[in-house]
Amino acid sequence: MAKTSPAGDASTNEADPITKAALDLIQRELPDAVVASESGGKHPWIRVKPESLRAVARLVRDDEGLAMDCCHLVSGVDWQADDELEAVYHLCSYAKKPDAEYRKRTPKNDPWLCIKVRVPRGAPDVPTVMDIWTGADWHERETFDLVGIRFTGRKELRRILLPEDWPGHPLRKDWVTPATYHGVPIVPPEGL
Amino acid sequence: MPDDLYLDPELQQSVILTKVDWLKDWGRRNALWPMAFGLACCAMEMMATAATKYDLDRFGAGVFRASPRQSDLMIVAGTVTHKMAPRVRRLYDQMPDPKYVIAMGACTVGGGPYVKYGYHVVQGVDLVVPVDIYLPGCPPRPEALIDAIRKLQFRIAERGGGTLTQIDPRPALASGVA
Amino acid sequence: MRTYLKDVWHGISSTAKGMVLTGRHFFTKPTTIEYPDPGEQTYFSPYERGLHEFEPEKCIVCHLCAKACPVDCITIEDGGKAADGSKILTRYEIDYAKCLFCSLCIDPCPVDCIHMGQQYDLAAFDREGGVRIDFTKGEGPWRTAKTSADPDAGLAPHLARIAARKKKGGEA
Amino acid sequence: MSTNGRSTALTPSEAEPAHELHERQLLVGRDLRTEEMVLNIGPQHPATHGVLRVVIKTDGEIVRALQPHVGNLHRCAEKIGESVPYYQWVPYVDRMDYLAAMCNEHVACMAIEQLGDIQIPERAEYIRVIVAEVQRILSHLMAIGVYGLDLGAFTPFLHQFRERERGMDLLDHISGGRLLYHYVRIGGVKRDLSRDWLDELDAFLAAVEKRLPEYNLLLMENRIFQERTCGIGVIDRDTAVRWGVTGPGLRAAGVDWDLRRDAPYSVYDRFDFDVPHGESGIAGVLGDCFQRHWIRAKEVEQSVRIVRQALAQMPEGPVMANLPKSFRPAAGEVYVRGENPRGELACYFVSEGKDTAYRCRCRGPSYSNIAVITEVAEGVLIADLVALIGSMDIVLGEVDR
Repeated sequence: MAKTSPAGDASTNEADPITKAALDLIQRELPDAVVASESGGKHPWIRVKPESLRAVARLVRDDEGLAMDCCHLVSGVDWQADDELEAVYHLCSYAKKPDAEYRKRTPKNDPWLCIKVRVPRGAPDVPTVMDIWTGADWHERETFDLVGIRFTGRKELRRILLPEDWPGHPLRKDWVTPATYHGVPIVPPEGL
Repeated sequence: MPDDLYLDPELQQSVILTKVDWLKDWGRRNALWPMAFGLACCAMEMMATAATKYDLDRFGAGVFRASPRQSDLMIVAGTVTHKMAPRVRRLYDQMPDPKYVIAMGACTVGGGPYVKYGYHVVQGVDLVVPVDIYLPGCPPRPEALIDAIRKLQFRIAERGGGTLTQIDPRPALASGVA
Repeated sequence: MRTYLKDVWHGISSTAKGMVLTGRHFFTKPTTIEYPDPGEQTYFSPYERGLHEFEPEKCIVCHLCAKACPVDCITIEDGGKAADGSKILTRYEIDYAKCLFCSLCIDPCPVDCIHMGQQYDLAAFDREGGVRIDFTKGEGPWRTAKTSADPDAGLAPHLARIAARKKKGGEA
Repeated sequence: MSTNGRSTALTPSEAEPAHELHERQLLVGRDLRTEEMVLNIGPQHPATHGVLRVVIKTDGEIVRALQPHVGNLHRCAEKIGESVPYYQWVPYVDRMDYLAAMCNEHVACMAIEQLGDIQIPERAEYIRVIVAEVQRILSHLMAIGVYGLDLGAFTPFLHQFRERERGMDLLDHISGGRLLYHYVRIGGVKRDLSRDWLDELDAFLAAVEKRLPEYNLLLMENRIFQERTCGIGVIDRDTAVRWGVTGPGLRAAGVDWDLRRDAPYSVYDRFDFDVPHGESGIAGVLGDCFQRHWIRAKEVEQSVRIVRQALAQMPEGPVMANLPKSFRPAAGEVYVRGENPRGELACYFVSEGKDTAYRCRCRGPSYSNIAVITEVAEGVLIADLVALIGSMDIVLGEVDR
């Protein structure tokens, strides 16, 4: 019987073949790049060192078997308790189509690869991958805008969604909403 | 109040000018030209109102103009954000008098669903421009928009003189956005 | 030259075909509904999410609807306890400048005293008087027929429409 | 029209001493360079489909560089997702891509269910597919009609609204809202479909099938439309993949990829349907505006097919799973993507075991789809830029979220 929901098989803790292949590849080519990883479950991921991010990115893009040719999403997570910021890259491949076998075997059903990078909150510098996947450009700008991760080595890192003079990065957990912006109240005035 | 500048109040009350005023109001209320100014979800309902099933042209308000200089009704359809607010104000300023504003949808009436956590949403478009008609709903049905336009037409007819109702601005308006 | 003439002919003929298609609509029934006319009613869903309907006598002041609201647009106040121990409702106000008509407040109500109604013409000249509605005071459209309490009540015109369409032989 | 042109070359160029040069030489030396001009289009301009602001550098009629400015509709959906409980966030998902509210809800609820290990009833899955495909039909009808409007054809816009209104009435009937539905809930759908509704759905599908050739006659077979779209705004395969373009834009570039078929979620693996992708057999070239439009028209046909099959296969049963009173998914992460009318919507949730998400991130497909025009628009005419932006069929609510 086909799965009624992707969550259906989440209990089987078999390793995701794509994450496993990527992990093997990275450990073979760049032995000290991987910090931590999880290859099974609902959301397998690989955490690499910030300084080796670009090398890892090139590796998974240019590898024949993985061919991660698209950076689907870049997100930023503020781990306030650890005093760290995390950049999360979800990559996918349009060149390699998953076969039916893949879908049967894996719990997550969808052939993407997740790479994470953690940087300290005080110096949130992550090297850019914009020249590796052009599509990461706007996602990096948005992550800078809302979470405040600074992507280094790219052309212009400007706010994209919020106005240029917006105070702070709203998706940081310690961000306090200012009362007004240019005279217009942000928090609802009393009696509204 | 451009009329008051040129016309003596006593003169305005004379019979002929009343008739002229009536004619002027009649023209104004039956030929409201809205500005094609869609911001968000409500714009889709505004388009639906202008389209086949509801046909806003029946009320003389279906001529959507792309330029603020040719329109006298601004239907603010959708969320006004802090980034957009100065532009809304500028577009309003570019419209010729007399001009009317309908705040369509909960977001423009008072921040709507984004009032609590939406840090980037202006809590009501009346902080930016004076509003004649408030139309809550998320989004309001096309019938509701037609209803709002009819209420505006009644108001124009009832007020006479054809000038924009002077609306008390909310505090932030005084400090000015644009 | 030959290609040019061919292009011109193609342009004229394809436009003419479209014109014929549009022209055919001169002879079909109009799609437009004459909305404010009482004779032509628009279609409303039996579950229409319009202005709320509230039955103050049923309400037990449990605040569950206010908690379910994502934007806190419901304000409930009670004026102490009645003789039988139940709370007296003094104010039940919904701020339609915030309400997103998501109907999340309907689901948790234990006594089914709040429903979504079919009133939609909420346009008002000022925000304070028109947009905020205290359901415990006055007589308003929210006290009319309990349309949403009976889900099939609004279905009749819809069924009539389907029947009429079927009689005509399919497509409207 | 808030076009506000001004010259960029404010400082005079190094003027050569004219008297030293022969008159003819003077002309040659200047190379007849026309002055570049910076032109601002939007955010109010109707051809930008909402509040997109585009700043272009033009050389006469030709666009030399382009920079879209987004964020005029940033409504903080992610912040709200981290502030309110999961079930209260679902209505906000509707408002991201307001032309495809059902599809948004479907993907978002799927992500939340996967996070909380909720198994939903089979009938609910079928209902979700049906409403999502009806929504796809409506969204594509709107895209087809509005694209005609962009290119100066008003008639298709009015024609498609006839079918669109019927479809909106359909979804209105089950959900109570015309545009934003809040019908798909966590754990299933709000209410079951009635027999009469299914009859009405049949009539609607028949109407769409009957009318679709008419729209194609009005637009795609029209010579003027072809002249305006064929070969314009070509996004080739490499560019599309590099920029993360998804949906009709990706398929028009020749990539045979559809999440519903290649990584099926929900019950899409039980239906038989084709994925239209760019071909050389039809008018236009691979990845141009015409093919993107053509793919939308084709996808409407396929959606009708899917809905028919889903109706035939739909089992009886409950439509809502039994949910715990307070929904607190275990700590963990989830990344779910689904095929929306405009491309791949993805939701990334990080949970820490509370009833609100620790991090809630959404990838609106239009965000990447509009980013690509910075590269593609170089060298097109200004009039074609309108055709290009229109063919991407962006929704700004989703770009800015």
